[in-house]
Amino acid sequence: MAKKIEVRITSDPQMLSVLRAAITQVGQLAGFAPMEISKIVLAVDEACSNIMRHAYKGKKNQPIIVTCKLKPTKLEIVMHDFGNSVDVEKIKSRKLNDLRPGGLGVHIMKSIMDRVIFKNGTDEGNFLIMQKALPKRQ
Amino acid sequence: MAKKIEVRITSDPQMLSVLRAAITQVGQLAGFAPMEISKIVLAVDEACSNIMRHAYKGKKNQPIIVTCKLKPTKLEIVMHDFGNSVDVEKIKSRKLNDLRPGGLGVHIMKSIMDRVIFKNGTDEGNFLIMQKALPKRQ
Amino acid sequence: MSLNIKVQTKDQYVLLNIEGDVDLYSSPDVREALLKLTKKKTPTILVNLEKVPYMDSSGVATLIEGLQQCNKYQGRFSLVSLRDNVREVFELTRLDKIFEIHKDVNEALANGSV
Amino acid sequence: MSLNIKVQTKDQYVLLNIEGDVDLYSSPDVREALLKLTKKKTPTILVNLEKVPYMDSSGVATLIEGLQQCNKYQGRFSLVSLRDNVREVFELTRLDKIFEIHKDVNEALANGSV
Ligand SMILES: Nc1ncnc2c1ncn2[C@@H]1O[C@H](COP(=O)(O)OP(=O)(O)O)[C@@H](O)[C@H]1O
Ligand SMILES: Nc1ncnc2c1ncn2[C@@H]1O[C@H](COP(=O)(O)OP(=O)(O)O)[C@@H](O)[C@H]1O
Repeated sequence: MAKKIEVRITSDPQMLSVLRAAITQVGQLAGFAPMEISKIVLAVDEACSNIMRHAYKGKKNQPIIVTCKLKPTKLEIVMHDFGNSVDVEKIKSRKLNDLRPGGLGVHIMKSIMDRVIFKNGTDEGNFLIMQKALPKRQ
Repeated sequence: MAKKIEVRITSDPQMLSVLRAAITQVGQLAGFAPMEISKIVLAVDEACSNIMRHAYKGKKNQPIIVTCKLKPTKLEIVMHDFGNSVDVEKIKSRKLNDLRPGGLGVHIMKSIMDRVIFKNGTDEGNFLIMQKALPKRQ
Repeated sequence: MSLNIKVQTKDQYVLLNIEGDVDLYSSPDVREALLKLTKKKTPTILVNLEKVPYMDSSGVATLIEGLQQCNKYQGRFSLVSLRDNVREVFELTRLDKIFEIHKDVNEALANGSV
Repeated sequence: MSLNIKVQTKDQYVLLNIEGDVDLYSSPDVREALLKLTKKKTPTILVNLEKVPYMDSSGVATLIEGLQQCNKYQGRFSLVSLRDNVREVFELTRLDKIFEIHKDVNEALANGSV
């Protein structure tokens, strides 16, 4: 009986604010504390920005489907796109001591979420699955 | 080149806060003033509450699809459900001087949006189309 | 997330403080709190909406019910400290004519037959 | 909606006030404003993030670029008044070690070689 919320946007950076607002509320429904919510929002925003920049190479009218599932013990967020698929091995964060603009997104996603799984180049497109354990109830 | 945003929720009243957050941002993208945004959010919330209560009769895991289209001169929001379809003629607001709890939602929707069109009982379910002219650019 | 409702009992009135969005999900909580007060025939109920950023018609319907219950025993029922967009819901439904609405508790106390 | 950027030129420093979310959509505006200042070799740039409720890595990348440009002419580049969640982005990426970060303009002025 997982609760499910899906947000479908186009690959236009203007849409990120809509996605962030929705994810903020999802985080509240899931019972996360405010700072945790804002980190989850950041992880989703980074994943979505990467799809816009890398999978769709800046094209603005391509579909991105973000599905949030509130499972009994965890929040799962799946990002789905139909863009350019990169070898999963190549998607990695740079060393943090290499100071240059860029290369931070994947590192951020991985340090915030418990699991970050790329399933690129499937018949139905690219999937990015992010999971985070729900906070313990008091 | 309309911008399109779709939010798919289940018919659980807890989901209304997610929808409201997304619509608030859509209203911002469309360029509406804060009070207008909060009225548009109210109209969508009322429409969605009615689907939960009347079309799905309180069942919580049924799909509701809310599609927002930012067209050149107007914002169009379409609510789509697969529930009980009521004769469109029967969906009307009560007289406002009849003081009882209930019967306000349709009146609110109609007084906020420029057009409110019910298309119930189609092969693909029920549709409610709401349109509002964009504010004039300064 | 969920609504926070606090009842403050003063000498001359009871203040019902609501904190959070009042919608189809949360209005049953408001209803419960209100009916508890009207069942006891609380003579003066002031509903403090200062911390309600959002209310839809299910919230309004709940307040109509509270008002009606209160009217039955000739109690006083008043809404105070509405935010602009919440006030707008009452204006859209012309219920601003039916409810006693004050800008804050002090105005309600100064103006009413408390 | 879109970002609001204001440049205040003081005797001893230039304050870049940013208002709004800095993300993939809006960070190009920050970049433009910053590079305008570094091109003029502005000796001290304080970036005021007090009114930035949200920043993602595209914003951070833009600030790295500003810092690097500033370093080229030995200018001073400092971030002030970060909200907790924005500070967190710098901590997650360990860039809080690389940027000069102060709790407000006064602290930046007191601590720096302005
Ligand atoms: N959704 C994606 N599709 C294709 N390639 C991606 C995607 N996300 C990340 N990448 C690749 O992984 C690299 C690291 O991503 P990231 O850490 O976000 O840094 P940046 O995007 O700033 O380079 C990117 O440069 C890109 O080559
Ligand atoms: N989505 C819907 N599906 C079926 N019936 C509806 C729907 N929306 C409204 N109705 C009908 O129209 C009436 C008026 O709706 P409304 O003005 O929202 O008041 P209320 O729902 O409080 O009765 C409802 O009582 C219901 O019979």
